[in-house]
Amino acid sequence: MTPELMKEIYYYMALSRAVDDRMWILNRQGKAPVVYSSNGHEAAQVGSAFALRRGEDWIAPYYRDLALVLAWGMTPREVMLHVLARAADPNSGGRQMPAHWGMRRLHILSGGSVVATQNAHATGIALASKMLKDGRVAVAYFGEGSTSQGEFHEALNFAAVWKLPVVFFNENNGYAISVPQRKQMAVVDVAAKAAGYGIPGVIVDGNDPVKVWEVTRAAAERARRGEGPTLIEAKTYRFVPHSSDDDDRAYRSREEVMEWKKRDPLVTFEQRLEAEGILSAEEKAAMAKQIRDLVNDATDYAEKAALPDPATLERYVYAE
Amino acid sequence: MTPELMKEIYYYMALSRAVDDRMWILNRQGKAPVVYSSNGHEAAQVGSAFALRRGEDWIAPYYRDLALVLAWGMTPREVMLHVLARAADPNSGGRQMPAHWGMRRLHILSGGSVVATQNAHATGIALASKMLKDGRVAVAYFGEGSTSQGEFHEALNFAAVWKLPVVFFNENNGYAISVPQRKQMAVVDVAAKAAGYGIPGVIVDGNDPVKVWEVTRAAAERARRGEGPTLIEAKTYRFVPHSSDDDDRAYRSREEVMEWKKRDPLVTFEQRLEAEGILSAEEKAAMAKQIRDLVNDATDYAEKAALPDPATLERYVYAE
Amino acid sequence: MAVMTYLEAIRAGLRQEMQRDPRIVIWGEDVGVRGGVFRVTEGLQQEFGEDRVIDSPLAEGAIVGVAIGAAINGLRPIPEIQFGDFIFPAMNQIVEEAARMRYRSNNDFHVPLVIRAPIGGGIHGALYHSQSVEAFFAHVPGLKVVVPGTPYDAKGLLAAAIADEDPVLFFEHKAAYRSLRGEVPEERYLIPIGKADVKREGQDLSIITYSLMVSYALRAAEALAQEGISVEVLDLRTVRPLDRQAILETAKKTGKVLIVHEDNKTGGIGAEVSAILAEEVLFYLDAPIRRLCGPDVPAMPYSPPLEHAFMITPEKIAQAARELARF
Amino acid sequence: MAVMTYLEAIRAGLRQEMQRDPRIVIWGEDVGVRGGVFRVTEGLQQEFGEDRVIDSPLAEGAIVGVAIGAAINGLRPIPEIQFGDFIFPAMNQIVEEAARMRYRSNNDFHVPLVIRAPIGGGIHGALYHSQSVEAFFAHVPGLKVVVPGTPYDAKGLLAAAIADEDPVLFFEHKAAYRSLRGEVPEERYLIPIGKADVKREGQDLSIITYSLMVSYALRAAEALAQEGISVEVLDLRTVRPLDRQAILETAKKTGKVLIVHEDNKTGGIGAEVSAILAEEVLFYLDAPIRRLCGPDVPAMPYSPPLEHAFMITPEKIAQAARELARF
Ligand SMILES: Cc1ncc(C[n+]2csc(CCOP(=O)(O)OP(=O)(O)O)c2C)c(N)n1
Ligand SMILES: Cc1ncc(C[n+]2csc(CCOP(=O)(O)OP(=O)(O)O)c2C)c(N)n1
Ligand SMILES: [Mg+2]
Ligand SMILES: [Mg+2]
Repeated sequence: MTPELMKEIYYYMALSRAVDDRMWILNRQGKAPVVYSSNGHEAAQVGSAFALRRGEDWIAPYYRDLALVLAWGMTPREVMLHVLARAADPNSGGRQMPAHWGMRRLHILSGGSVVATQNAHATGIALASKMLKDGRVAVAYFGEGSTSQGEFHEALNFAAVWKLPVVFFNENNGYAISVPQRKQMAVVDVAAKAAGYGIPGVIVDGNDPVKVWEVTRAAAERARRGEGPTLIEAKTYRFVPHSSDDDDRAYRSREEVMEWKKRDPLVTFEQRLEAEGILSAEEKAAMAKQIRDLVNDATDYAEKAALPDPATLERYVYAE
Repeated sequence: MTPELMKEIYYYMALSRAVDDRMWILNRQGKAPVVYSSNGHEAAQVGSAFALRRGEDWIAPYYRDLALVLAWGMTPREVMLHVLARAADPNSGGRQMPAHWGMRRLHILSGGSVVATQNAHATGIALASKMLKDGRVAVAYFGEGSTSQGEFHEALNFAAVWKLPVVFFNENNGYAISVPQRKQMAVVDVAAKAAGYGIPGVIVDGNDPVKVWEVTRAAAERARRGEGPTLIEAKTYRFVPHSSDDDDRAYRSREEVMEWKKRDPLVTFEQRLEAEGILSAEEKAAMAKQIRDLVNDATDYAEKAALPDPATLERYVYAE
Repeated sequence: MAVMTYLEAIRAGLRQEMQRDPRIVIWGEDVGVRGGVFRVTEGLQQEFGEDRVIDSPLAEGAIVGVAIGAAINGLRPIPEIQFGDFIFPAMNQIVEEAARMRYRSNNDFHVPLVIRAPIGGGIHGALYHSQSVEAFFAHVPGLKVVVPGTPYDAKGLLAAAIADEDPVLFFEHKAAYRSLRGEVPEERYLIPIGKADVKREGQDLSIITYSLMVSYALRAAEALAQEGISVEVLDLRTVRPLDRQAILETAKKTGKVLIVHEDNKTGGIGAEVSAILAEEVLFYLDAPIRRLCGPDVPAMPYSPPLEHAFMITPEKIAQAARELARF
Repeated sequence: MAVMTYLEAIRAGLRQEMQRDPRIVIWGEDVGVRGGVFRVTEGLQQEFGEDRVIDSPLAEGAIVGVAIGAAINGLRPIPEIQFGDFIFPAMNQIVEEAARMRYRSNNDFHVPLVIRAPIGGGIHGALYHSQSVEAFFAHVPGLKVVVPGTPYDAKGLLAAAIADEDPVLFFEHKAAYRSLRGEVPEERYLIPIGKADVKREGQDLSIITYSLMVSYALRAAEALAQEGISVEVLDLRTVRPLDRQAILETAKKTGKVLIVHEDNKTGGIGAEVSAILAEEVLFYLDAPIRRLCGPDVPAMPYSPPLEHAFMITPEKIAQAARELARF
């Protein structure tokens, strides 16, 4: 990976964290009733995004994927319009809860809240790509809890039989809201599930964006060569509660959280770039300022933007 | 396995084949509109039945399991009452299509037609057994096609996490109606799916009742010891079309069928018992006569039995 | 014009559309090599290849879910659910995903998709091969639900469903497949979704119905004509959206309405039709609104006496209509 | 008598039943350690142990399917679906298995099972945490569907649901959890399933409703009383089975009916209620049967102006009732 690319990845990780932090502030201010965070997952998301053809390949994200969609090309303004449910929100016009991404132009598939359904959608996108020979790869993102859903299984099986150009990217943070992985499955690695579908299952340190980039690139290339899907398991952690409605002290110790925080992907990657002389102090400061300005601008912009007109409530149920 | 047990297993395999053959005759005579057959699966079904505590453990069969329910204790008369949809059919009072087994007294769970749902039911039965400490094991039977259903996955995962006393018994005959296994899954062995649940996956020659008996016994003992579920894959073949509505010439060659017929479990087991001196010519003849009489009796009995009274149509939707 | 069965009309429609539009792809259980368990897709894999007529794994959730993704990336999928009874594993994808993709994305995404499935009974299908499932979907904003009652309608509505930019459930009555015959044009024609059709004009009362029951209602009307009772038969053709105007008009015209469907009575399509009438034209009615529907048991049992007791017949319709006419 | 919220009444009911019957087991997502995302099951795992309050894997199909098997082998399971919106992956098990186990086995098997799920909106839940899903299940023979509208009813109906020998869906309105308070007896009491309740007597018109809308209708009735309009409020309490007698009686008494529910209008519970009236007491009616329901869009959007436009309010009910009274 080139130093430039490493810096770009770092930039998006830092941008995402900053947007994320701002969302929580807006939540506490009563301006954003619900917040879902990617805090802790940035390396997995941004590393994988840069391994793909951003805007041309398809991603099917879930609510945890703020850093992913930022890296994919959604602007902080667009994110904030969504978080504050403004009419101009390009994801849903303020109709969906925050973190329900979707922009056709960028090839970000619109997602609902029902977990695991996007695996089948990505599989279908890939089926179309294969038939239409458009060269695209589709990547579905999902939590480890959602792998218990039957639809996860059905999608992987279908994709494997037809050797479709799709990648199943698991962000394993060890919890599904309060339920720890050991109550969710009797295996240590989500990647072990690949064996039942006859596809490769790859485990990667989800806190290392470079490693994530590598395995995702390999999986995407494999898909593009017509060799079928890959299941990637990126092991990571979420540093904050499941959502702003959650209180994670009920189900995990502060010691556990602190232990993982030592491996905060943003901090460790920053240290690495500094240690390797890739990121200078000036560059870092400039980036920080740029990000601060962007986040402030996005917040102001979205706060001033109009709310949806109630008269639009019944629009777009069907083609008009 | 004792010679007595081998003979008993042989007897039920032969009985099932005879009942099965009669069903097809009744179908051609226009007396049984639909027939589902266990023809070819007898070794897997009877071998596994005798490895369990018949009538005390629970089985959750599917429509392929005629030999299983006969070995479990359902009489030929009871089967024929069901096939001919008589009021006295203990499975459903003539309400369900043939081969939709269920008898509470014998701990045979009532099954519908939607494939794979019984995996969750067997898991739930096992959960109750674990809580109530009744010492029972539950065994779900299902075809390899049905493993593509999400509910298959959900049930195995749930059972594995809670280490429940349940066995998942797959009868892999290589086809789901017309769809061959290679279009159903990208693995050669259904047993490979066990890896995703952290449970043992065991492959067995489904045409050898002794081997099936052995692996089923081991799985049941493991379950009773509290060590959790096992997935057993019994490789076998169905010699007849999927049902009386099917025509299998559309999707498989006669050569393939003939090749498998050489390993007809009934014929090969009979030869083995004869070769090992376990079954004498007289015993065999006596058994054949007994079976003939039983099947004739069952057919006559059921043909004379009353059809359901249309006035009962609206009964038993709820408790009465 | 060629005379075809209901099944042949659907097959001809599929073939014609696939010839016209290379983006159309069919998949489902046994639809390829076997041509479907009812043979609706027979010959299509030979004609269009294994890429366009796909034998899928046995998983309805994926069959529909994959179709949603494929539709979004440029195909026009027509997945088949082997029996309406087995559509429930796909319920989540249909109701939570396909139906609301357009709404939730504020018109950015949409899902042009036709899900075909046979419904209904009367063919020894028992509890799990006989169900009428249309009412579940007719309740869902974002879906369209088509229930043709003649070969002609089946082909024309299928073409319209495929042309539609939103998800359509296309429910074929399996007892109609080979029992109904009629004239069907060779050339392509579209019957608009959401328009009901007066299949027979009459003065004394209106039967409002759909799917197989249309032909049964026509037979009943024929019989009643001999008795001097003039029956209008309105075929809804689609149960979402309902053609409110046609429903109100026939009720205003005759003043007496009998709603007929094979599906269970409680919460069926008849309830909504009746509620529309009670809301809009109550004072035009000369008699209570009657519903003749399947009894409230879980689909029809297998044994012939029980199946027969469940099924609605032309005789039962005639009897109900006769009583209503005399009211 | 203690005053409790709707949520506390349900929790108290669960605790009381679990103390009474050791066969009762609860499972679902986050119900144990976390006490449920709404805290309905808070404290129950501490009191009854990890064996009886189980954090299950994230799989609604298995949550219900396992409960069916467990009920058959001797437990009395009360699985929780975290949000009604996520019940569709379990639809197959509920409709095709639980609902018809008794019927298909000719009474040999039955499934005593209570599925709890929160429904409804008005709490910024957006498209996927606001849905009203009761109509899908009210259409299914073999199921019972309970929709309490007060803390008192919630506890008594829960006890009856648990005592029932057939599968019951118990839908709790999430906006009611903390907003509704009322007197709730400590001791166990059962409110019969299938009996509606006149929550307020009146002469001029009847509002027929259920769940959260009961309290909204009562507020509307209060307001209208000031204007001299006397409103009867009938709380259905259960939407399957419907209490036909109570529905017919109130309609005969007042001659004017307004049906109110938050669920989408088309094919909702109101359709069946209206159809029953049009079938049985048409000539007692002095006005068209009105339905005030959620609009036909896929649940309510997130942004406050849109959510508000969707929700039915006491004011909207009062306005509709006022118009009907003046008819
Ligand atoms: C089908 C379904 N059931 C329940 C929920 C409620 N829910 C939302 S997120 C969540 C946990 C998901 O955990 P995981 O998949 O590990 O993702 P994470 O949030 O940890 O990234 C649950 C239970 C849902 N959204 N969909
Ligand atoms: C959910 C569902 N979808 C479709 C069907 C129709 N169907 C009945 S049997 C069958 C094939 C099952 O194949 P397999 O599981 O291999 O069992 P086998 O008949 O080969 O023993 C299909 C598709 C069904 N019963 N249930
Ligand atoms: Mg997680
Ligand atoms: Mg098979």
